[in-house]
Amino acid sequence: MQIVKLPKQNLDKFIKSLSKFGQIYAPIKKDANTSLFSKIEDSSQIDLGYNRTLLPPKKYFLPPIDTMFKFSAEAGYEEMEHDLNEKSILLGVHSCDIHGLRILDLVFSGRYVDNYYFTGRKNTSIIGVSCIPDDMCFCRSMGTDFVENGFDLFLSDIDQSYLVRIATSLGDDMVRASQSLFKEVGKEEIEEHKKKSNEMQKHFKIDLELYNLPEILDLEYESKTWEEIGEKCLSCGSCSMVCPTCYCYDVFDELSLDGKTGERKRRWDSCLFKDYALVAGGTNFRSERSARVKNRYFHKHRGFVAQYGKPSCVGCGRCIQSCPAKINIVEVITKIRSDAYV
Amino acid sequence: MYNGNCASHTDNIYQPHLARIVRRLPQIKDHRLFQLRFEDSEIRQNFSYRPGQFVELSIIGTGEAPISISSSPTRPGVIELCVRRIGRMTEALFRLPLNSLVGVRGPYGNGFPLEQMRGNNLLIVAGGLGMAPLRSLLWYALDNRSLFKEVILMFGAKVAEEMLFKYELLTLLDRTDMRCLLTVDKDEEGTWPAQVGVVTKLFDLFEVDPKITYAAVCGPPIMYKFVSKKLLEKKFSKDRILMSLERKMKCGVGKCGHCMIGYKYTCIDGPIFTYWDAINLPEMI
Amino acid sequence: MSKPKIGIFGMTGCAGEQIVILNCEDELMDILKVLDIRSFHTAMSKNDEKCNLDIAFVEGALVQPEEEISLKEIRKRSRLLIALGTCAVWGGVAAMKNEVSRQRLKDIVYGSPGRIFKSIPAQPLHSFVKVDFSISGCPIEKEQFLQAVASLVHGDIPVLPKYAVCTECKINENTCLLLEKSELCLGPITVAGCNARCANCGIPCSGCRGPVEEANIASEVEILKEKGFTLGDINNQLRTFAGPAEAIQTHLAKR
Amino acid sequence: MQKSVVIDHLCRIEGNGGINVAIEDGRVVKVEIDIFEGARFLEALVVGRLYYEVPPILSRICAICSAVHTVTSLMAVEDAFETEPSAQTQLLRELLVQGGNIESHALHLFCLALPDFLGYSSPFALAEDYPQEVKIGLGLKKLGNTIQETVGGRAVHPVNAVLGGFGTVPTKKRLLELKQELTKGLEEALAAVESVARLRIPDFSQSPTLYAALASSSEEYSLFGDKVIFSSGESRKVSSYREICNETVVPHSHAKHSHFKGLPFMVGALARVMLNGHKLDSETKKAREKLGLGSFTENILLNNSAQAIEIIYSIKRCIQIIDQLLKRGIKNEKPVEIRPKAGQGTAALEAPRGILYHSYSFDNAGRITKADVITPTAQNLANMEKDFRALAHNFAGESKDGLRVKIEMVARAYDPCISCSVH
Ligand SMILES: Cc1cc2nc3c(=O)[nH]c(=O)nc-3n(C[C@H](O)[C@H](O)[C@H](O)COP(=O)(O)OP(=O)(O)OC[C@H]3O[C@@H](n4cnc5c(N)ncnc54)[C@H](O)[C@@H]3O)c2cc1C
Ligand code: SF4
Ligand code: SF4
Ligand code: SF4
Repeated sequence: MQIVKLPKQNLDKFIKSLSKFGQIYAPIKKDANTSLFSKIEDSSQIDLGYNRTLLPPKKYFLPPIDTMFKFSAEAGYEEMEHDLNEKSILLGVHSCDIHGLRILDLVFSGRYVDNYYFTGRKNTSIIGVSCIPDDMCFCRSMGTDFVENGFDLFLSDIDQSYLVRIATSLGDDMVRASQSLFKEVGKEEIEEHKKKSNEMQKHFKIDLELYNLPEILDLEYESKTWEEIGEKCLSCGSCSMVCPTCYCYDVFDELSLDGKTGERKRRWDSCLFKDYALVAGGTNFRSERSARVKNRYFHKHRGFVAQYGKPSCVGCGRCIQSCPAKINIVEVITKIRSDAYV
Repeated sequence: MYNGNCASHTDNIYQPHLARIVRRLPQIKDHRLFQLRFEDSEIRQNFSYRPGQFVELSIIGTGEAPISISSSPTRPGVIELCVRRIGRMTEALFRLPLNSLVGVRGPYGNGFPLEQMRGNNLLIVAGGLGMAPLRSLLWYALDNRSLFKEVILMFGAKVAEEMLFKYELLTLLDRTDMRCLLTVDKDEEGTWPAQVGVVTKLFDLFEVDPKITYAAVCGPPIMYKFVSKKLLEKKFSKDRILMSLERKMKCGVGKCGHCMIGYKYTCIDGPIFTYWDAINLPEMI
Repeated sequence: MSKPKIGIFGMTGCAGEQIVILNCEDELMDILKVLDIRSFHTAMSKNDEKCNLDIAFVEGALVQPEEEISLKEIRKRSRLLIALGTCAVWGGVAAMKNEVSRQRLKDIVYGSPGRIFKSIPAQPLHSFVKVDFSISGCPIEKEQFLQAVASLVHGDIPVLPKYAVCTECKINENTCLLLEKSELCLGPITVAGCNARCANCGIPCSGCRGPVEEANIASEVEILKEKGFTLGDINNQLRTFAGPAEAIQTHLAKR
Repeated sequence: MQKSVVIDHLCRIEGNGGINVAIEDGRVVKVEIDIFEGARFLEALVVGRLYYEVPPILSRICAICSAVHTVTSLMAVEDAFETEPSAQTQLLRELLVQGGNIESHALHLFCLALPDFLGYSSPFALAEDYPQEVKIGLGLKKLGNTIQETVGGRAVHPVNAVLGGFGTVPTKKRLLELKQELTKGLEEALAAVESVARLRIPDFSQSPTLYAALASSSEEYSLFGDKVIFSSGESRKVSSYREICNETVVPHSHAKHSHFKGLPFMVGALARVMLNGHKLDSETKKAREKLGLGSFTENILLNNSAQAIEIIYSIKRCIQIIDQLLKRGIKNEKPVEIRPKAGQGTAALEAPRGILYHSYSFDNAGRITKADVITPTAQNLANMEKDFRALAHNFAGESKDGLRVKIEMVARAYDPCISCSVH
């Protein structure tokens, strides 16, 4: 991989130069407690030192509500027009979120390819940025604290500059387009980068032990712990909304007043919702809240592993931060693990 | 930028194709058989499926839901769906007049593993609406009679008025190349031409070699329990018991998450599962 | 297909739902194209009080015995009865002190006895008649009403989201008032559909749409107590809009 | 000979009420507005609640004028705790209230009263023959709602207006857009005045009327004010609202009646134009002349014309407020802090239908111990009965149906809001 250096004083110029490559989306601070990815009109809004955004980048590829078709009684379902050439740049994505997107890629590809997801995905370049974990991050445990591909450029903060890894030819074009802003990387910078990477380790406050986890989840399928969590859970869905790898959606037809035309839409759903597994006639395959909570963990750390060989959790800590009931994935899994080995 | 190797712009997997309701055949109360014909001749000709697969059926303006294909691929040109009126979409379907347009996409799901099943005996055990997907298999087997050894159908209803496809199935009683066991729990008028009594009793009426037999089971959730018990008693191995399962579905193509059981999607890994899968996955039956 | 015959009726409330219907300024003419409005006292003087209706939209809670009679009459002549607004669905603000005797309340407000009128604790429609569908909200959201009308015209029972306000709040990327600001937010147990109006403004959800199905009141109360709210104040907030709701009654009945 | 006119359920007004009039040998023996709207006892329900819980609950008194209920309630609480919100907050609150005024007047004038004058039974029937008029009316109504949405966060029962300020202040961009819409709306409103001026407004309800309205110290027409002035020349401070209204419980109605010094009085758009009309700007004054309100009148049916005048006034005032806000530079301020203490607070505002009073007492912890709300419709009821009496007397010989139509028209002219009157 090619590596160059971007002195921080050149960052703004570089970002401005990027607009040639597409509309920029990047983290901004909404208020003291909240950062979000947002369309950038003015590069001074961008805050690359952010902690975690409230919603992950999935919102751009699997929007909370998305129109799939227009329909009418006569013409049936007509696909919405998509601008296949509209290019975007998602700037300032953390390593865990890049992993999150790659997990969604798995889900939306395969035998059936979801074009709604991939149209945006293929037209968006990703520029990653390094970060400092806080007390809710456990990406190290999930092996997502570093990322080797899935981005075009990746900026690693080494105090005065960013070390820029160039992963794709598009990334290379971006750098070349403002060559003068970049410097060659010397030995010290490499050393500095290694030092920083090592320092990052010190910040982690929590760890999720993955060893043997799928098996433990099987063993503890009937654990009382699930019921305890079920008592606390509000089925509010916050955890699923903010999760970079939760992808469930609901589909519905929205009619116009004429009762004949309208739009077919999909919107984020959550397996924590009461009606998630409810079928016509009233059978609910997961009517108990405890069964639904369990399903979320089971799917991420057991089901997904069986299906794709890795868990669908990237340790971003969002669900920990946003659960009103303070249900904490690391604590839950740790508890389940201890249930298995009493 | 995404640089994986997923195929670039194939067709929209969610695109429903217009089909016309060309026949509506009332069955028992709240059940109807709908014959659909795709409007587009190319789709009509290319639409191939295997028994046990389903389609996503859209009522324009109401919504979409999965429905098993009830007809057999051996009889192309139209597809038949047997639908029970139970909720929004199905209500709307029952309201539609003949010749209305609906949306259909599919076929989806694995369907029955015909390649494996060939050359074996076929035991079809159906309960209620479970006959819908199994009817496809039944006619497939009867139309390709040489592909299977013995063909046995077991189907029960409370009373004659509640038996789906009654007239069609009664004609099979006379066939010599299969056994058609149709039972009703009660026959007060004494006019029922076939068996009377609970379905489980039918198991005593025949002997098959479980080693060369596949059982295909579909019915209401409670049925799986007792039928599988019977079959295990008859020494069926767990992977020769095939069951069609049902879960909530929104997409039919393994994306929306709803039909996930453990780590299998009912829509793409199923809906046909072996009994082994079923007991091995939590929540399955 | 002929236009469905409908009636819009009010029991006791602030008339918010009728006002929201009239607030569909851009859609009003389209509504008239698809609905045959036979009764709508707030807007029309020639009302057909007898005809059979396909749909009756009823807002307001019942606070006097006469209303039970008229509600039952409406039920009798309507194929579908749709409760509009939190008062009709859950009892609304009028039901927030149903445990206090009506006479006491009357004394406080009217002092010396005025017209002798009967008053009953405020109740939602479903306490008296079968309700086919409910659209809650204080007041209802225009979009939900229009969506519902479109579905009904098509012949379908409408579907509205059943999840909690938090879901919408998260989608709007609001800073969580409960977690980050320790405010008394009922978002986790309140049914969505308002697009988290309050939280979007930085105001905690007051629960004006009523509880979600299977509302986990106990957990919500625990969370709020931990934030320093007293049980009394939490209970007050819980009963402000949906006091008669079963989940809330069950919670209040505990000890 | 006995003749009685019974209107079971008065239509095209908000809420549930009827009218009974009986005439015996040409003599009016009974005039009663029978308000059978259910009582929710809201003033009793809030007792014991914390101060900040009160405004959103009492907003539910009425949907049409929820904005003005909210703002009056906020002001009464702040009065009790001697809290002064920022100038920006006060401007935004007024914007909200003016939006409510536009919405309510447009609804009443074009949808509920206009059908009367043109001989239709509903705005829907009217729309078939007069689509343009109804469209303009709906457009103005929407404008009022847009203002309320923008400032209050919701068109009915605003969520964004809280004690001490606003949850979120509208952006400059949004205000500029709003101003554009208002400018467009002003043109339409001025055009609408022409059509209202062409209406033949009958005059069959003349009876001596005492008008009351809020008066502010400013030189401009306003919906705010700290004293109440009467057409008799008298005035009282808002804080003596009990003396002004003298509320009494009457046997035939769930709503109380008001009398000032033993006389019924009228509040509302007509009262305001009569008492404060001289403060209107010259363009609005022209509209006033056109609509025949340049001089003193006791024809209550002209209340609708007064509403048309006020729509113009309110739109112009909104534009003015937005300009002021923009000139000052809109600041993202948080609500000022409230320090509860024991005490009493009262506030009054001109709601679309007239003066609205909210008055509360609090204990040390900021829990409300007593709440008193007097709504304009409640104040007007006695005056309405007086007008019906005069009408019945003057037209005692007319057929029942003729009488009924006239009575209904007068009732509707008041734009009564029955939910408000009972609450
Ligand atoms: C593989 C498969 C095959 C099926 N085959 C048939 C058949 O041949 N005939 C038949 O009558 N029914 C069949 N069903 C059941 C049928 O899908 C439901 O009865 C139907 O979805 C009810 O839709 P509704 O809109 O009327 O009900 P509602 O209760 O209004 O359901 C709303 C939505 O929820 C989902 N949903 C509800 N119930 C089910 C369910 N049981 N399974 C999956 N999704 C559901 C659908 O997306 C549906 O549109 C099958 C289900 C599956 C999974
Ligand atoms: S499960 Fe929680 S920690 Fe894991 S990826 Fe999702 S939101 Fe992040
Ligand atoms: S965020 Fe917490 S309370 Fe809400 S659904 Fe998720 S686990 Fe349950
Ligand atoms: S602010 Fe309220 S509604 Fe929003 S997420 Fe937090 S608890 Fe839920």
